[in-house]
Amino acid sequence: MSATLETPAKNYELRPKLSDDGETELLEVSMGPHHPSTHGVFRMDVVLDGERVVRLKPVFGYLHRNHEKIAEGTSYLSSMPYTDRLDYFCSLTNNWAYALAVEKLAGLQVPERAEYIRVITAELTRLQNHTCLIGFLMQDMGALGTPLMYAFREREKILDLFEALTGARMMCNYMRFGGCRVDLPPGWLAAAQRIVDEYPRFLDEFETLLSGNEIIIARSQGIGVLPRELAVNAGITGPVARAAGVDYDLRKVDKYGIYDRFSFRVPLGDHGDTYDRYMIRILEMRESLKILQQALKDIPAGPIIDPKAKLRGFRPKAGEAYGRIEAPKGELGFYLISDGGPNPFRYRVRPPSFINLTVLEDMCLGNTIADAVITLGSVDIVLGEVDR
Amino acid sequence: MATARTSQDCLTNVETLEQIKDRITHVLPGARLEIVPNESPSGQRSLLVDHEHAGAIATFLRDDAELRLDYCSNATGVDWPEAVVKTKIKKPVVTDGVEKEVEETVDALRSGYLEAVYHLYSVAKKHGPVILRLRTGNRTDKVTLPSLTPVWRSCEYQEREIFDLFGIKFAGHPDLRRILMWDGFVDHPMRKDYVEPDDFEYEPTPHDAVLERAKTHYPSEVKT
Amino acid sequence: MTEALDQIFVTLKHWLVSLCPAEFQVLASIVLSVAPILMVFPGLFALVTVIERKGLGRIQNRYGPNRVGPFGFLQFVADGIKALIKEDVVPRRADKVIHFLAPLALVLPCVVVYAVLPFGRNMTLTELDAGLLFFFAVGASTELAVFMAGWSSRNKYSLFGAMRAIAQMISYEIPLILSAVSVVMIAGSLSLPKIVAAQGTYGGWLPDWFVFTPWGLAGFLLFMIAASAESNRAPFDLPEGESEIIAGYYIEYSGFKFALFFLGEYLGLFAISGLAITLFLGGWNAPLESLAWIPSWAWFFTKLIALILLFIWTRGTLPRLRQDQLMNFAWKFMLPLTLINLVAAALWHYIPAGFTRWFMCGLMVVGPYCLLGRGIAGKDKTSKRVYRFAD
Amino acid sequence: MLGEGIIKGMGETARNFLGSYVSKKRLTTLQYPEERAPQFPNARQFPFLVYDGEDPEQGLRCVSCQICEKECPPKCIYIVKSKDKRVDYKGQMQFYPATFNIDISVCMSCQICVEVCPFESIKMDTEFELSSTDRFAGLLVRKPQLAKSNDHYRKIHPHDAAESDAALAAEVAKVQAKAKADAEAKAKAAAAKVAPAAPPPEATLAK
Repeated sequence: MSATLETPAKNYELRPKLSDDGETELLEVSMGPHHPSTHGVFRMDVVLDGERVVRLKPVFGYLHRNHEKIAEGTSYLSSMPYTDRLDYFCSLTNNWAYALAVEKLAGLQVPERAEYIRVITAELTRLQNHTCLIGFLMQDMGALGTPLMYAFREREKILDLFEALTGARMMCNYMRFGGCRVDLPPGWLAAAQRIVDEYPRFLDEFETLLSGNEIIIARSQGIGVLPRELAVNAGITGPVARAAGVDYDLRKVDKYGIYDRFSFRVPLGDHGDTYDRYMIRILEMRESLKILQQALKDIPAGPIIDPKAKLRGFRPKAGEAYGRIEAPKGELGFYLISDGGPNPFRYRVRPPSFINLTVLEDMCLGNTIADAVITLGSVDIVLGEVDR
Repeated sequence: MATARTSQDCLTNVETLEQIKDRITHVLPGARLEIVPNESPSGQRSLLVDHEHAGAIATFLRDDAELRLDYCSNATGVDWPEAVVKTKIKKPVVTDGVEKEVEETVDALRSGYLEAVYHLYSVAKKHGPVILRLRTGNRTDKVTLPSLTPVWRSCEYQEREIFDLFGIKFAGHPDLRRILMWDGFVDHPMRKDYVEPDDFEYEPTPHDAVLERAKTHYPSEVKT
Repeated sequence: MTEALDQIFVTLKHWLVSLCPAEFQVLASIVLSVAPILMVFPGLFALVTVIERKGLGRIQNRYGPNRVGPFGFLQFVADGIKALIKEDVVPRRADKVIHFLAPLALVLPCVVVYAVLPFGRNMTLTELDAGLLFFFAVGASTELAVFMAGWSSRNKYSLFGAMRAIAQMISYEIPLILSAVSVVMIAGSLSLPKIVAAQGTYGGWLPDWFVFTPWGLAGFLLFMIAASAESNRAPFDLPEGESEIIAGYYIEYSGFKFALFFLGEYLGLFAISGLAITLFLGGWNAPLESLAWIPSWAWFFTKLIALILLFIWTRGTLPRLRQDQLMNFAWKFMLPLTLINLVAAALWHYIPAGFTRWFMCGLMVVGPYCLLGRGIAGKDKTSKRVYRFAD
Repeated sequence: MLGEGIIKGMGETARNFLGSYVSKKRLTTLQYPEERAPQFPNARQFPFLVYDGEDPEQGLRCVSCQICEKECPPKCIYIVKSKDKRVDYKGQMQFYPATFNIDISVCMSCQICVEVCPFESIKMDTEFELSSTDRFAGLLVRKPQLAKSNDHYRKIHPHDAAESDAALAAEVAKVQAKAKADAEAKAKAAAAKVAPAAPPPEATLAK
């Protein structure tokens, strides 16, 4: 284990001072909380030598509303709409992670059709999250909104699907313990199939615009490098870890839900830089489309919720459970302790973007301030989830 | 316990929690370990670890060739306040000359403590979780636990969060500061006995307790 | 008729001047020459802001502004009113005098450079013999204004922006001027009307514009790249760097001062586009002899709008470079290429017309471009990355 | 060669620029006040209380059981139970809400209240233009504003309304059957309480 892993963070008390050669003065800049590219109310306390980053401390908590405390004071069901607001881009995967944890805790079975619906909605969520993230990343690189608008254009279509199914575009609040809330409306599968069929063409267009662009290559290759060992040790998950070459996808490892029924591959990067993180997301979207094609073809008829599941007066037996899924941003886990009451005794969210921020400083040191911005963009954080 | 690997809940492909415990006590003879049962259908039992050997046990779990628990997924705190625990005990009672087993609930006072829980997985071997627990002496002054950040870097922010929200101090943490609450904040909001200040939410809502509090706190500004 | 239409503004001015008493005729002539510029180009600025927003909108599959006036073309009025009635915030610890002067100091040179641009036949405000030199000399003084803004705001971001702007503008000034020098070599004059006149003939199926020669095309492209860097347009808008340093040197400006910065920036853009037209695109000359009946000033403005659309198009497509890459690009790519381009222009001058001239000159341009391009991109980066999959 | 990717990208944006004039599919913007997106049948915005018949006060289905108040995640519902009872749609004596307020500034449109309601009495509306200039009083929606007729529900959610009507009809039938059985068992020929007109079992789908 290298020394950097043993003593991760530098002493916080370091103040801006003359740099080692004693000639230039270090400049401390507070980037955020209202900075256009910090993706919400996030602050980076950066010390710069010229434009090079010498120290970078993420500061957050501006959006902290103590979701966990609120959840401990209310019933299991009432926390479900709050999970929408964790990672507000991917409310359906948040729902799923929470539902999964509660199902483990209470031993509920999910009917087959509901599992298929969950996979379809989760993969659609992954599609729109990755698309938008790439748009935001390009926005951080200064592409003036064009890729972002294309991403939003496609996302609108997926959000239309979500609205038709769940009644809301972003705060879906759709999954329930032991299944889903409502069945698919008529024509929904056909609409989803249409979007899935059209998506590869959009991805091709997107790649023509971005993947080969010399400026993007120059800006992102070799920037924000995350070594594989550090990624594992620091608990980095999701596309960020896979771009660093960590073969760890919970859809393959845990095979939660019915993911063992679908054939798809896990793309891995070798460099762990910003470009890899971008490309891994593109490739993941293509794999998601494969899953969607299979799921849309195979979805059976049947009930959508476990008949044992209770909406009112749900009291799981005392005990604890940790359930996790592969959310678009990484491993999203819920840790629940029940004392037999109607409220969880302990409710904990393991947010991927929060833990992925651990290595932000390591990735940014030595790069310029402009690189720090795109490195942050490529980590894909959502402050609703970081601060909770 | 069956070692059969289900799709979701497995410990490791090779060992049960008892075997892991035996291996640890074999390698670290002084270590005091205890398996914490879990009644829920998830069946995720955990390993209670003592303070002195926590670092060594963690390093062993990470570096052992069989286990390779190189990835600490989740680290969190739990607050167990002082509480009366009802336990059912079967007791022989002689009634009418016949001895019968009668269940009786016994109230026991559980002293309060804080707990840090670590969920460990292996990226290399793709198994898990092995759950570690560390308990503090009480909830007031003996709240120091050894930090596992030197072993798993992913605990860095999570232990800071536990410190912030529960008030467990982690000895050996490189940068133990508040992370979600602001620096001037004094209490630990995730503790069960935390009382929110009466002005914590300025925006009053009709029919809310907040409104009443706000009226006393900001009499001139609150209408309705 | 054609002649009259072409010279309509010139005759109009002469007629108006002749109405004045003799002692005021010089003054009237000056006013009547300056006032149209002061009206037309800010007007064009207003129009271009709308066109840019609509164009970018369409590129991004949006409508763009379409509410104020017909097709949203009065959006600039709303924007102007908004800018005027906005609170003018000056940071408490800013250097107030310089903070106030900076936007003015930016706009002034941007207006002054129009003095030497030929907008049409006989439509040059002052026919300086060293007009090109004047243009570059005055145009370069905007850098001072940018630094004044950045420094006086007393903000770390604005300081960053100012430092970036200075580094970038000074670096790109050199390729800008050097690529223009090749034109001077061929035309043999620093006077802009004479450069236009040198492109005024028609031979073969292409007009004799400098852009239709190998060195001219290369020079034009280099000039345009340098010009977009000079005027802080994407992909060289680092001094503003909205996602990194928020708005760079004008972060602390609000209301009308901010609008003035915008105005200055766009006036600079029009001026430099006008210069590119004059140097490479035949100035106010028509592209075909048969189209020469369309007035010369109309051709100038058509070309100007076309170039502006090109700028908008690039802005809608490209992300931003990084500071060190920007400097590398200027010094390691642009500068050598412009120097080689000078040699190419010299060859063009000395080799008699024919295929050999085209071939030699083209080789002089394309060869170094490929070599330097590979150098600047880096060998490992030109190869496409391959990704592996876990099962 | 250097610049190839940039040229391709420029081509792509040009295609989108022209495409936005040609194909309506590329242009996803709606000109909001004039154009409106079609409402999806599942759309949910803000809850309302369903009443049967003509009188919003008498026909209110809510029996003030306060389950929604307890389950509401942000606790935006405020109910005061009535002191007296009155006859409900099933013909039984029930409490009714003396006060039923929802704080719209707190409500997050999650639909939990609808799901937990055992009496089919609170449903989600699709009205979304709910802004108000009065920050406190204007954002507190009271019972008269909340009460909307079942016809309205049938109009906005025809499918769900049909289901809920059927469920209610079944329940009413059950109650009536039980009452009848009771009456027969006790052999009392007294005039049975006439239940108020039950809602029609089949909803007329007004689209």
